[in-house]
Amino acid sequence: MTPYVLSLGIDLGNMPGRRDTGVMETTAETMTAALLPSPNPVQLIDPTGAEVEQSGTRRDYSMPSAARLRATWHAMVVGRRFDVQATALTKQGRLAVYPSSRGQEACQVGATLSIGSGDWLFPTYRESMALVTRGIDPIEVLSLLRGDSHCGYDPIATKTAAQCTPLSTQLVHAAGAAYGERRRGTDHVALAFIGDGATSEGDFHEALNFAAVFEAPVVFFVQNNKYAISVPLSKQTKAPSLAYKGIGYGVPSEQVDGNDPAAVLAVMDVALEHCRSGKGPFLIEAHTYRMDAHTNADDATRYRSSDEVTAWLERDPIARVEAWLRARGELNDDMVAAANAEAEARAADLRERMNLEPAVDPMSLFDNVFAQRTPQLEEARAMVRAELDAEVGE
Amino acid sequence: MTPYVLSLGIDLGNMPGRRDTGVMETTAETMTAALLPSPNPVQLIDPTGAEVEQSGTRRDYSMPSAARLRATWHAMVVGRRFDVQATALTKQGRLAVYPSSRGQEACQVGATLSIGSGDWLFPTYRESMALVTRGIDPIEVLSLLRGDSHCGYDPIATKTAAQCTPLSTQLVHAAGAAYGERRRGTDHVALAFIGDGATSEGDFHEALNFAAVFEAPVVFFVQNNKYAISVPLSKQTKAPSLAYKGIGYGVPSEQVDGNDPAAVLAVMDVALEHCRSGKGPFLIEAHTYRMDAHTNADDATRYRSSDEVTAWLERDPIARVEAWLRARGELNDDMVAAANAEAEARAADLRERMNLEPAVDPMSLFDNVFAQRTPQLEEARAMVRAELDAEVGE
Amino acid sequence: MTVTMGGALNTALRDALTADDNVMVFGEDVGTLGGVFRITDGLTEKFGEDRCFDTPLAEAGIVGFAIGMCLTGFRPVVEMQFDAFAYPAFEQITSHVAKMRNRTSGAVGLPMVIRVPYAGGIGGVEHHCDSSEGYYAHTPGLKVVTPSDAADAYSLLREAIDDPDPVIFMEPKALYWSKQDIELPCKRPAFGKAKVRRDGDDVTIVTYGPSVPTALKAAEAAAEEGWSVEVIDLRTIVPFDDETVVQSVRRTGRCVVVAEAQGFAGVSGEVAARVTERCFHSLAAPVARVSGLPTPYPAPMLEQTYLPGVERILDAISRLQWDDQPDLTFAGVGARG
Amino acid sequence: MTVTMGGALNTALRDALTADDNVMVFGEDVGTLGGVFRITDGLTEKFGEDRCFDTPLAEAGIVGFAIGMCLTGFRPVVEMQFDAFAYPAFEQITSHVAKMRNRTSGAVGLPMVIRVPYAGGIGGVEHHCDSSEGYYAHTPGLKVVTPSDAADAYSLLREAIDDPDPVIFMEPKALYWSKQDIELPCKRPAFGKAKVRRDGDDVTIVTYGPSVPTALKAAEAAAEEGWSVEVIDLRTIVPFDDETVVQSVRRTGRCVVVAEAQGFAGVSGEVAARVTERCFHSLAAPVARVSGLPTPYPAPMLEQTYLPGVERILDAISRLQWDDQPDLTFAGVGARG
Ligand SMILES: Cc1ncc(C[n+]2csc(CCOP(=O)(O)OP(=O)(O)O)c2C)c(N)n1
Ligand SMILES: Cc1ncc(C[n+]2csc(CCOP(=O)(O)OP(=O)(O)O)c2C)c(N)n1
Ligand SMILES: [Mg+2]
Ligand SMILES: [Mg+2]
Repeated sequence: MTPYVLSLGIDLGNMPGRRDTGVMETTAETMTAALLPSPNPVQLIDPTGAEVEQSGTRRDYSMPSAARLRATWHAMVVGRRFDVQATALTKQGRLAVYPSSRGQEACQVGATLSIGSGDWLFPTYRESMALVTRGIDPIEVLSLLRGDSHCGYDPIATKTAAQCTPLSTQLVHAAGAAYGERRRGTDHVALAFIGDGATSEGDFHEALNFAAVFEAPVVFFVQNNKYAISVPLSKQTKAPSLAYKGIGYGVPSEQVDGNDPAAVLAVMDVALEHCRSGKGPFLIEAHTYRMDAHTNADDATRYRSSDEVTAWLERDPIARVEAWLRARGELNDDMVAAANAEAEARAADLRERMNLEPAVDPMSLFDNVFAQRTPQLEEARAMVRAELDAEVGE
Repeated sequence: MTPYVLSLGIDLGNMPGRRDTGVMETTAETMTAALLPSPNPVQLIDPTGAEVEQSGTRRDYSMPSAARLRATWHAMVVGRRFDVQATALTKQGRLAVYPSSRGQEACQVGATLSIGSGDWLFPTYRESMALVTRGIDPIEVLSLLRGDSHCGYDPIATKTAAQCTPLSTQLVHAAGAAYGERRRGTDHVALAFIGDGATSEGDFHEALNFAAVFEAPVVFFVQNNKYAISVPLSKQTKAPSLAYKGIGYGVPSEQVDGNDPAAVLAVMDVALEHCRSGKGPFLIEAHTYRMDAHTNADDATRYRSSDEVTAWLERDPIARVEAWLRARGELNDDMVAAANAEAEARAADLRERMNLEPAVDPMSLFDNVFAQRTPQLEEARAMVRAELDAEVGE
Repeated sequence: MTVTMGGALNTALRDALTADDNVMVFGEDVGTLGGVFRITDGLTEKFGEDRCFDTPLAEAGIVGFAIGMCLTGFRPVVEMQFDAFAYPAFEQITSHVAKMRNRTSGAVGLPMVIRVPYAGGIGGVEHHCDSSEGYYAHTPGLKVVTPSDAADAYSLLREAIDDPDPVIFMEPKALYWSKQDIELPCKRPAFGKAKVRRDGDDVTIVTYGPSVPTALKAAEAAAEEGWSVEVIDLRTIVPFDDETVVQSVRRTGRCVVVAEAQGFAGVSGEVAARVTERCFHSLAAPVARVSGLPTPYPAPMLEQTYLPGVERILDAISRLQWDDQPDLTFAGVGARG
Repeated sequence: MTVTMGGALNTALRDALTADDNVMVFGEDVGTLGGVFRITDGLTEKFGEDRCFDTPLAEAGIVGFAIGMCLTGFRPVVEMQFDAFAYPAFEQITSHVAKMRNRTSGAVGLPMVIRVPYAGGIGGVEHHCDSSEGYYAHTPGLKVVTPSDAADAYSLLREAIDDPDPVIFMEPKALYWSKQDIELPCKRPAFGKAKVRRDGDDVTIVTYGPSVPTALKAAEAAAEEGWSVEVIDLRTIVPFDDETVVQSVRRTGRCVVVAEAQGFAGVSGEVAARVTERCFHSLAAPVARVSGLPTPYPAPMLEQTYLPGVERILDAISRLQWDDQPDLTFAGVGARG
């Protein structure tokens, strides 16, 4: 590993010419350069669509190809339309609840498109858009939030864990799965999403430490959208920024403009390269903003001003790539119209399919508690069976 | 607070002349200078007793007065003798178990002597020596380990929490108590001890974050004695050193030679000054070594070499201050003899008192579950009462 | 005055904050937002950020911090946002909150309240509907309280805050919006006193929290079938009111325990066991249990099947060997799980 | 061959590591040291650091990491160093380990074992002696297993590791050094089968884990007083063997449940409730419970008073209404707590 871990070693002898504190001494520069994030968030395209000259970042980040940016733009357009559709479905009572990720498209789409189908994804409840981007059927993505099952897709087949509600618990799973991949000899990584608020949970700490100690290839991707429900980041932490948490685990870290898709892709590339080359985990903090309330059930006007929200409209992740692509002749009105049409068609398809009542079998309650039902489950099952039969009989 | 927290703020407008990432930008230098530890452990007196010229530390540390060092030396002599006596008592079956802190005298004594009686102390099972230094009757200190009660002293009267076994849980209590003091308007702080291994627990993370967010005056004092039972630090973390965890919470941190009593006092002074002036918590990592096994029940030869232990003998915290004091005419043979005699007398007194069987009343089982016994407790109590009466009757 | 349970809890917190400067309310989103269920609505506005405040998102931190504050004389009232989100604090609760007075031989009491919105019936997604009272009730050193109407909510919460010991205050979230006509402040019987919510002669239903309204509905329906059902609301699980329960069952001779939590090794088993120990010779049939199923709490669309409902309670009553049936067989009624 | 329970567990781990490359053993101090109870002694030496290794000191981390490894086909066997030190992992255990198969509609099984040395009787200081089986038994989705001799320890641990579902493997630490003459490998009845450890006609004692030897001693002593006592060792709490227990109690007509854990709302209440539900008309007296006291586990010098011992069991037997006593009163026997 890199030289900074040396300072942990127990020095058994006295080396001539230096102080003896029982600790192998090293220089601050080596450590901080390897681990600390850039002092300011990495940004490649600014809100107006202009390219940003790079200086002062701790690593080199390069502009993704126009083709890749276009593909990302396309997925963001589709993703946002999906998100808006899902919010609408809550109003029609077709979804129990929906946590929107509008405004976070660069993170959800950019990070997800950066990994391959052999890699693992560990989403939270907010990552519906990421899951759609990953190619999971939207109707399966929304199962949890519609209320017909806890998870609508197969996590093994999709290499995508069930959307996780207990905050930050999924990060430890990601560490374990990534370590499992390493032990299997693959170069697959795990991409684990987490929100700003959830970084306060103990499991965040334990996950970063386990991943670091076992050199598990995990990209910990913090979507710092500035709020944990109503609690602003300033009440969550006094850290210079969340990316400064990495050094405490010996995990290299970066902060990125989470509304700049180009920067997200570029930083993801560096992180993935780090992970795949066997160097352990990487921590990314993406500065972004949750444009909608926490969920449709939340009333965001209670804790933030509309001015604040409006200001973030100007940092829209889709608009800036669109501007960049157009300026370079990589996008035109026809292509935009086509993308919008596709997004619209997909939304319509989802709407239609969500209008059908899902089939949920009460008897399925007793399946999958264990691989085989215990006598106690059989007993309860028989009771419910009898109840249902009686109902039919009535 | 210090300027580094500014980067958390949500920037509502565009400031002219700088990039817009939605984050207030700042410089790396400001932050790292305020929060990171010195690149190498602070040391004022080296193992031979020579004074160390200071350079490269992030803050200024000054040599404590000779009088203070002599008092510290004295307490360390008494403390070590107590510790050796306690270990001996396990062999005589007078203690159920004893976790020695031999070798960690500079930490246990130095940190404890630095705080006042109005300040709080949060010890673990290993802090017996610290508690004796604090002035708690050794027999009360050993209650937990003798097995007559869970805690032999009054935590409120002594402002010393019960010795804590569930690792790192006490740090959160320290944050709460320190915040309580702040709310009461006092300048009392909390000194919370923790081991290297326990920094891996989630509660460590939550405690540092709570203390930072609520500006609670806690000195988190990590005794990095290189092992968590058998697990060496290299398997515990990949951090450059444990003090690098502070910046992730916005908590200024320092690492210190934990076998140098002068350095421990000097760093404690800076930490206490920081806390008392309302700036929130401070994290200290003291590099030291556990000379004995984890407890008397442990067999350290299973996981470490005697060479390693021997090397640390040369870094003895008592010997080096003694040398420093003698070289300056601040200590002579008579004073050493007197200190040893006092330590011996105290050990003899402890030995004698520990030879008496403690009185433990079985009926006390039912007291202090609640302030008042519930009917269920009364019922159980009546049963045990009847059993005891029957025994007497037999 | 018509008061919801949520409103009564809010008023109780207000009155407690007014009555004692040492009371502090904190937790996730309890400040500016007023809590996701609005139980702390307006408290920060009225009492200031010093008395009611948001914390970082970490439940062990919240509970541990409250413990520390008790050392300096405060009386913290903390909120866990949902039942399953109190589990990160489990070590702090079992190893410290429950044991502190005992392990310090009485020197350190922890006059704190941990409020836990619990149980289901509101169409919540997974991890938002656990009935976790059994974990706490099984832990010596914790008082476990759960109101089923607005008056009890007010009175028990005030008592919990005044209590010198830690109280796990379980709030049935499905009842937050339930209404009652009462005047506040009000004082109801103290901890350890169950309440007979309906008088009856043939069967005693012992229940608590979210299941009380269901049990009352079942009693109503049973009346139409000729059974006179007494309904006892425990109000506090710890301490437990043996006396009220035993007096009733000795008289009726039959008992059904109704609880939403899964049955195995929890509170409903305890009640069945206690009742039997104390009323054996008065019982005409074994105590029946109607509880949640021995499965994780299901997705919203299946919760009606999961929850112990009126039909299932009536069915249990009907099986109480009214005409000398033999022992129940394995496939029969009884605790599932 | 004379084998201690600790030795049998060690052999089971060895044999499992040999039989299946996907088995991995990890936890605090389980590698070089071989565990604080030496249950993993020599495994790292024999199988290498890849198969048996030390982790950072964080129990939620250990359990969560194991969950993740299951996703890639491994079968982790993790050690929690002591009962109370599994509590930091409580959220991972209840919200994920117990629920994963269910919440993924069967797609993700977690073939993992969480080994928990538990209960007291060894003079341990606070937090080292909790009987925590009730928390797990109350959580749907967890199998809860607890051997009481070396042969069962071996056989049940092998079965736990082979099981497709998560198993909480509770090891009575007071029995680690108990000896038995057996040949290993050995195969004992599968999960869900209790064992009659001693035949008897007058009373059935239902017990498990650390209390089995005590119950057998009590049965021996009772024989001298003329009572013929049957002793049933549950072996697995979940799944529960109703059949063996019910058959015995229907025959003997009397039952005492013995468990070291505090009685309130735990496993002993469940057993009493189940037995009564199923054997009501065969019972000559209410099922009695002899359990730990309703207090935190005490300091070592008081543990003999705390623990359910032979005398307390005999006393409970003597109160089983051998000559038609009236109902037990509040001050009488029964579950304390
Ligand atoms: C352990 C736990 N505690 C509390 C909650 C309730 N809760 C759900 S989302 C949320 C806020 C999370 O904020 P953040 O991590 O910033 O993610 P975001 O919702 O902004 O994406 C809270 C408190 C939970 N799900 N899990
Ligand atoms: C939550 C928890 N997990 C495990 C243990 C068991 N245990 C007691 S001491 C110890 C090692 C602690 O190491 P460290 O923090 O370095 O402190 P030291 O003993 O070296 O002073 C362990 C694992 C515990 N007490 N609490
Ligand atoms: Mg957020
Ligand atoms: Mg250590």
